[in-house]
Amino acid sequence: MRFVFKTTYEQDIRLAKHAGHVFWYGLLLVLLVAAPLLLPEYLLAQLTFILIYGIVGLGLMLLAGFTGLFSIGHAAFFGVGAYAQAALTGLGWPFPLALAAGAALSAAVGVVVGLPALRVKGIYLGIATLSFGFIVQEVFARWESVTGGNVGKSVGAVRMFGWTADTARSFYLVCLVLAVLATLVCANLLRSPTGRAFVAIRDSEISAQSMGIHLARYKTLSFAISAALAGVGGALYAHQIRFLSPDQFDIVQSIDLLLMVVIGGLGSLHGAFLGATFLIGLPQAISGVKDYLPEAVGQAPGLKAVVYGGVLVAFVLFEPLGLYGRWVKVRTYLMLFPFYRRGMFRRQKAFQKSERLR
Amino acid sequence: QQQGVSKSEILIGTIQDLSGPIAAFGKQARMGMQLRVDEINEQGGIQGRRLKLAVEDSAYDPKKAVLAAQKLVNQDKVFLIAGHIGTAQNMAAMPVQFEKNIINFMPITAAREMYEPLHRLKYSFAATYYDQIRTALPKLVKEKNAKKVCTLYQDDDFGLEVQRGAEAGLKAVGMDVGEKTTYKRGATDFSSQVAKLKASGCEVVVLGTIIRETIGAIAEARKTGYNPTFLGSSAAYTDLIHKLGGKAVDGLYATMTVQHPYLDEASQPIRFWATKYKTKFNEDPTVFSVYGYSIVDQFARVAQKAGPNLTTDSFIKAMDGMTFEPDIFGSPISTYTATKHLGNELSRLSQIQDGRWKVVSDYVRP
Amino acid sequence: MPTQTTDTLLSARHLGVRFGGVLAVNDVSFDVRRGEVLTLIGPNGAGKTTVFNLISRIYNPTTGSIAFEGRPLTRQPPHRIAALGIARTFQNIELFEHASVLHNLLVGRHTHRRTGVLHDMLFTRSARAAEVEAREKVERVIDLLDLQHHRDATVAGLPYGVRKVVELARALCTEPKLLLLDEPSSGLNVEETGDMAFWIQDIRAELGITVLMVEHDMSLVSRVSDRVVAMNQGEVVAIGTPAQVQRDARVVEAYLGPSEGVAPAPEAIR
Amino acid sequence: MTSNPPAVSDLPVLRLSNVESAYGPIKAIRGVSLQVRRGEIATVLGANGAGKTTILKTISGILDPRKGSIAFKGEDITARDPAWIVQEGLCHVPEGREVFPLLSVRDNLLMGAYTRRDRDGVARDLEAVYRYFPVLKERATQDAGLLSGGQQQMLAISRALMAAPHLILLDEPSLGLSPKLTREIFEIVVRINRERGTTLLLVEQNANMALATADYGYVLENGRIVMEDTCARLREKEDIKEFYLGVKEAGVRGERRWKKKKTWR
Amino acid sequence: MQFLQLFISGIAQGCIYGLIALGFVLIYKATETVSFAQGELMMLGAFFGLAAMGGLGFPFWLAVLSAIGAMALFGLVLEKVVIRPILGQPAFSIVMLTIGIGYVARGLVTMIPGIGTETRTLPVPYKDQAWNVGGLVLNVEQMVVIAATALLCALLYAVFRYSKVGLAMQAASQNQLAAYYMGIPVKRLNSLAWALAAGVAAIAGLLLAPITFVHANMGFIGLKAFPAAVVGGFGSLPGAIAGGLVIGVVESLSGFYLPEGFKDTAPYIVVLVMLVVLPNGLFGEKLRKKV
Ligand SMILES: Nc1ncnc2c1ncn2[C@@H]1O[C@H](COP(=O)(O)OP(=O)(O)OP(=O)(O)O)[C@@H](O)[C@H]1O
Ligand SMILES: Nc1ncnc2c1ncn2[C@@H]1O[C@H](COP(=O)(O)OP(=O)(O)OP(=O)(O)O)[C@@H](O)[C@H]1O
Ligand SMILES: [Mg+2]
Ligand SMILES: [Mg+2]
Repeated sequence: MRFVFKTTYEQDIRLAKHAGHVFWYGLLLVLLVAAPLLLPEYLLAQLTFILIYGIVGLGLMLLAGFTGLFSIGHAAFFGVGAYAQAALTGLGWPFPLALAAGAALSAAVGVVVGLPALRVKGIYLGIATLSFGFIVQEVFARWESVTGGNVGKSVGAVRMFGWTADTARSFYLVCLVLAVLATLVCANLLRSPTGRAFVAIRDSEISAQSMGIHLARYKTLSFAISAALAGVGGALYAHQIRFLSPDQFDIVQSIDLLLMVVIGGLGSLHGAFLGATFLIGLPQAISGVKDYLPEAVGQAPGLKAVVYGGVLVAFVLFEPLGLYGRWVKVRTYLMLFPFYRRGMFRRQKAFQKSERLR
Repeated sequence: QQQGVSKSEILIGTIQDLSGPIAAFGKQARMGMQLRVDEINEQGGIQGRRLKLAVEDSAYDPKKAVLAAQKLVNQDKVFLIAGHIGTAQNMAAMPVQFEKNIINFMPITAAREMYEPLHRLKYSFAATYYDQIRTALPKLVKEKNAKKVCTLYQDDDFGLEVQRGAEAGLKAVGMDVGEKTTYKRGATDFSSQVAKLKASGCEVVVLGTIIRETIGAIAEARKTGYNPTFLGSSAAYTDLIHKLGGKAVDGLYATMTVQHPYLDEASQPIRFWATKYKTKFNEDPTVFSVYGYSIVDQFARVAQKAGPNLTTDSFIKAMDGMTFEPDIFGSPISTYTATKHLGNELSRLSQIQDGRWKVVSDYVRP
Repeated sequence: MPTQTTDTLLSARHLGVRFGGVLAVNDVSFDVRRGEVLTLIGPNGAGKTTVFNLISRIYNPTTGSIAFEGRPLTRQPPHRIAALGIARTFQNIELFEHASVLHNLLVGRHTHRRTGVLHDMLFTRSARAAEVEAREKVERVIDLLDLQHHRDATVAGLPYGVRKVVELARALCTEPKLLLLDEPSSGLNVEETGDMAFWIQDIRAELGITVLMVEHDMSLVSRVSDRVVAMNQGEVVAIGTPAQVQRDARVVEAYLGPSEGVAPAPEAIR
Repeated sequence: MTSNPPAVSDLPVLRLSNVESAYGPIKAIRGVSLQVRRGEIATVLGANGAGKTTILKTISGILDPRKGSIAFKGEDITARDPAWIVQEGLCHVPEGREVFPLLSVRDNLLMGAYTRRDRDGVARDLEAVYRYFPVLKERATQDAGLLSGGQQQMLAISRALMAAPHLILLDEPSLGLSPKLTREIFEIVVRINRERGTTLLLVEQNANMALATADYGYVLENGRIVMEDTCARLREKEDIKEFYLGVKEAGVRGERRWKKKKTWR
Repeated sequence: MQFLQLFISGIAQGCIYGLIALGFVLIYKATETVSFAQGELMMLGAFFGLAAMGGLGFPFWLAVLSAIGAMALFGLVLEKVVIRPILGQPAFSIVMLTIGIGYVARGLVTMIPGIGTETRTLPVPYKDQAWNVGGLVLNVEQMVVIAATALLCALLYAVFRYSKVGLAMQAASQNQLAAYYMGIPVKRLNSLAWALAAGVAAIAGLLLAPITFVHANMGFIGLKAFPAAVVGGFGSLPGAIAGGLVIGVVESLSGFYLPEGFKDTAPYIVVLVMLVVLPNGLFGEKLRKKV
């Protein structure tokens, strides 16, 4: 184990807790910046998707992982961001302006969706967000003058101040910058009173309230920030995929997003990106190996669903803390190395308690 | 150096739905394509090159379609993408392809965007849903002497195409759509839609429906004692309709471009083909098998014509000026020129009679 | 014992609340004077916790009113109570289970936050300064209550007694004027109860915080409280010094039981 | 009360040998061995976090021990399914009440008798419990989650009585009860022990009461048993007097208090 | 007349939602988790029925019974293999697990060659029959659904309200730890709950088969049953039916009287309105934590 000798409060507050952090995150950033030179175009496109979904994941992580509010309608915010971007850039707005407007619009929608969250919890909130998702999707399909309805809508490349990011490489860099910014914003939130208020609400509403936390305001805020990040992700998605149609923002998308943060590891920012890597990477990995499988299995329809569901089940069964949890264990093992004791991470018997009373 | 073409091999890609809502169709299209690929290779390939098919699964999700296209184009480096299923999926994948000068060859969707606006890399084979209904509806209206025509369509791009076709067709004979009703994909209850149609007294109902919804809507109508003439598009032209719908769906009309390959079909070549398919895959063929089969077949003919130096440009050159004669499945002549990238806009009418599809009209000239 | 001022910090007038058929609190009136330790005692189900819940606005009173520093509390939303200067602990311990002790205490600083969300997002200089200050304050409370050892432990794994102290610490972090303690010594052994008594005295004497508590341990009650309010079946039956109340026949009857009502254990009286 | 001990046989109903339990990497008890003889009331004393609750949880199967074994009525019950252990006749009144919040008080009590088949016996015990705690009868149809803290504690104890077990593990039964009820609870404990011959293992912060009620006591510190003896003798020991019964010299205290003040400044 | 006919259609459709919602509520009451796999269990039940009638040539009633039996067994195995190991984890884990199970079930069925991607009908004896009562058309298929739903609801209600096992299930869902302390065989009851839920799902699948056909994606109708369960109040069995009826009728009427697009969103709008007006649904209990 690493012991950090603390001499000032600053040390508790800093994002990078020790020199190791600085080194590894620095290295990661250098690699990410260099990726356009190192990776073939196909992998770069995947990486771009990972960054985009990672941004959305950050938002959902904030909401579900830290505030404890589960949204089964996040595709709605994602879609609002995407369509806003499509519509506004279509009107000739520069990229940053359209992005900001889209994020703001998503946040506003988030506030509206957050309203039921003030009164209901748990499964009720889940269904409320799910319902909202359906309604928003219907709006996408019906508001033809803006969204192009079911016919769909094409989106151009990123354009700002005379510069156009029309290659995969330049667009990747745009996404990278935004992903880093989003991560920093979330990390900052979590080390400040706002983030702590979120966690407090997750653990005990009644005592959060008696500590002076305005439940309604912070829940709404959490929804708004989460939706705004989903909106930013949606805007980038719109540029990346270049064609929007309402069925891209359906319940399946919402569930995918939720699965992403669960598999990544609820309650950690790393989890958002790990989950995104998983969500984007798994289908590609399956199609990579399916040709080596026997015809009856490899070419069978439904294979992807089975693997996807199977992996999800395996995660819940064996690694409820998600990819990030697994990584923490590996890291601890390495750090403790010869002193690691078996059973240190053995799952204890756990006992469910009614969450209806919280 | 042309990607996807080597001394010994041509690699073509296709994107199908293998795990989503229309996995049944995707699978059949894939098998149809594979059947023709194997035949061609048995016969010595194209200009001495073997044909290889790379299949990706989109699960009917545009995002996955983009990823699949990126893989096919940038990783597997296919020569072109053929028979990609789904409108939104094609729309999302095409920019990826066009960036790398990769042709989108004969997607399995009858949307107008597959050849409009004109693009040198877009080719489409089938009459669009729009054209099918636009041409067939006036004929049927005249035949039945109908005063009022209504529509029931799926609330998405496909349904909308049918609806617009109906509007355009009626306009040509000076009529209007009487009542428009919609449903969401996967709906099971059509009581209020049918009630609406019944209340407005429509004699012909145009169905922008696929399979289960076609049957569900007709069955609901029959139960409530409402018996108008139903007209579906080629999306409803599958054997499942009469297999599942039973007696209720007798009398349903549908437009179609290729004939369903019944195993006991009267036409000998079709019967032979269907049996071959069944032997190979142990499944009955459907129109989607035929689509897949024909697409690869047409590709092979163009590639053959393009000569030994196969490139995107030489392929386009061969394609613009290509004429395909009617095949065993009874498709009409289709021609392609530099300014016309849709093979033909013709379709025929079929009707379910005694629990099976019967062709009841020749190609309807607009 | 520090001198008491007679000025009233909180006054409850004719409080009543009914849950269905149960009249949990009925016409309860009392004053809490600035700087005193006032204890509510009474048999189980007498309505003591309910009084706390009324003050912290978790329940709405059916009748009556509460004033804090002369202002009516009844119109304040629940989350404003902490900002007004009232902090509380819970009978059944309501901590943020999945967070560390430090984190729990930092949440206690919430009412003193000076930065907005935007500052937090960007972690501006002022947000950083506020954060450092919050941590200083929290560390002082940790020192006071001897929690250094558990500072970074997750609450979920702490023994019951330590959690009680963490709850007290969290309440102190809000720097309240009035501290509501619901059974602070339950689950503590004699020694720890002794510590608790010292802490309560310190809190009152050093920090000048007024304390209103519910407690069943009569030795602790006699040791720290200036006055005692005895309740039974939702009503106040006696108000007075600990010794007075313990001699009250109704209190002995309903609460203390026959044998102990005579006199508290000798060492409890200081 | 203890002047007239019941027929305690030397046969242990419960025997722990060298039991070690941990929460993840934290070892809570290390090598605890103890036994409870048939018909006796045993008690475990210890400071906060000493591991008392952990011992009880390990016995009733809620926690699997890392090492050691537990035998109940001569049978090995180490790491068995908790429900099975209860059916064998061992009932546990947990720390912190743990009632079924959305079931009525009556249904809660009936759930206590889940393992029993004799309807008459259950009805009789229900009446007995109502007699001990009349307020439970008053609130029979109310949701248990809405009871006051002390009322829930009464319910938790009564629920265990409804099971009519051979051995009851009591974790801090007096928690949150009024002085009067605290004494009554201990009277009930003794009565059950004397009248039904039920064996009890008691964990209690109120050491005065515990030592007055129980026959045999163990002292636990940091997860280890550091002392064991009959309660009569334990009460005489200086250490016990000072740390558990609160009989101490003012000097020690005063010093600590002064130290406290210093750290605050 | 028009209105009445629509109303009746709505009731019938609502019973379908209610029937599926019963499954949700059952699992919720007994384990306090929400099973997203209920629709897929239903689909499997229908396929079992199909296999029994088509493959084994059983007569209808025997096929129904064997499908229910097979599904109950399947529920037991499912619980044993994947749910038991994480018993006691937060409810959310199990929700995720059921989503995973749903994917796998749908995928596996799709993978079966020659069956998976097909759509089929279940040849029930009462197929395509309708009664004409005073100008109103009553669909026999739907009447059977209504009758079965009412019966099932009454049965389940009695189990949870009056039987010791039913009470114990609820106790275990509210506080598992305490349930263990009381000697309630939590694991066995959990198995029982899932077996019951799978059985109910099989019934729903078989009853729905004539209406929706049998195919791998037929479980998606469960998404409409969620609003039904919520409108009724998630923990309440009669609520599930009531909620289903509300959703069904609203859907049917709004499809006729409101502009296009409302039919499909009306149930969700109703849910949102409901959650604002009556956050605990029609029959849900008002819950409040006492501190
Ligand atoms: N929300 C509620 N609904 C119904 N009854 C309630 C509610 N809250 C409290 N009660 C009832 O009000 C009475 C007083 O409860 P309260 O918690 O105030 O008691 P208490 O004096 O704190 O007792 P204890 O010392 O046991 O904690 C109890 O009988 C309890 O059942
Ligand atoms: N769930 C848990 N996770 C991690 N550590 C735990 C957990 N529960 C208890 N511990 C640790 O185990 C040790 C023993 O705890 P236990 O609850 O048995 O003590 P106790 O003697 O019952 O204390 P108390 O008198 O406060 O009830 C403590 O140090 C505690 O920190
Ligand atoms: Mg209380
Ligand atoms: Mg304990």
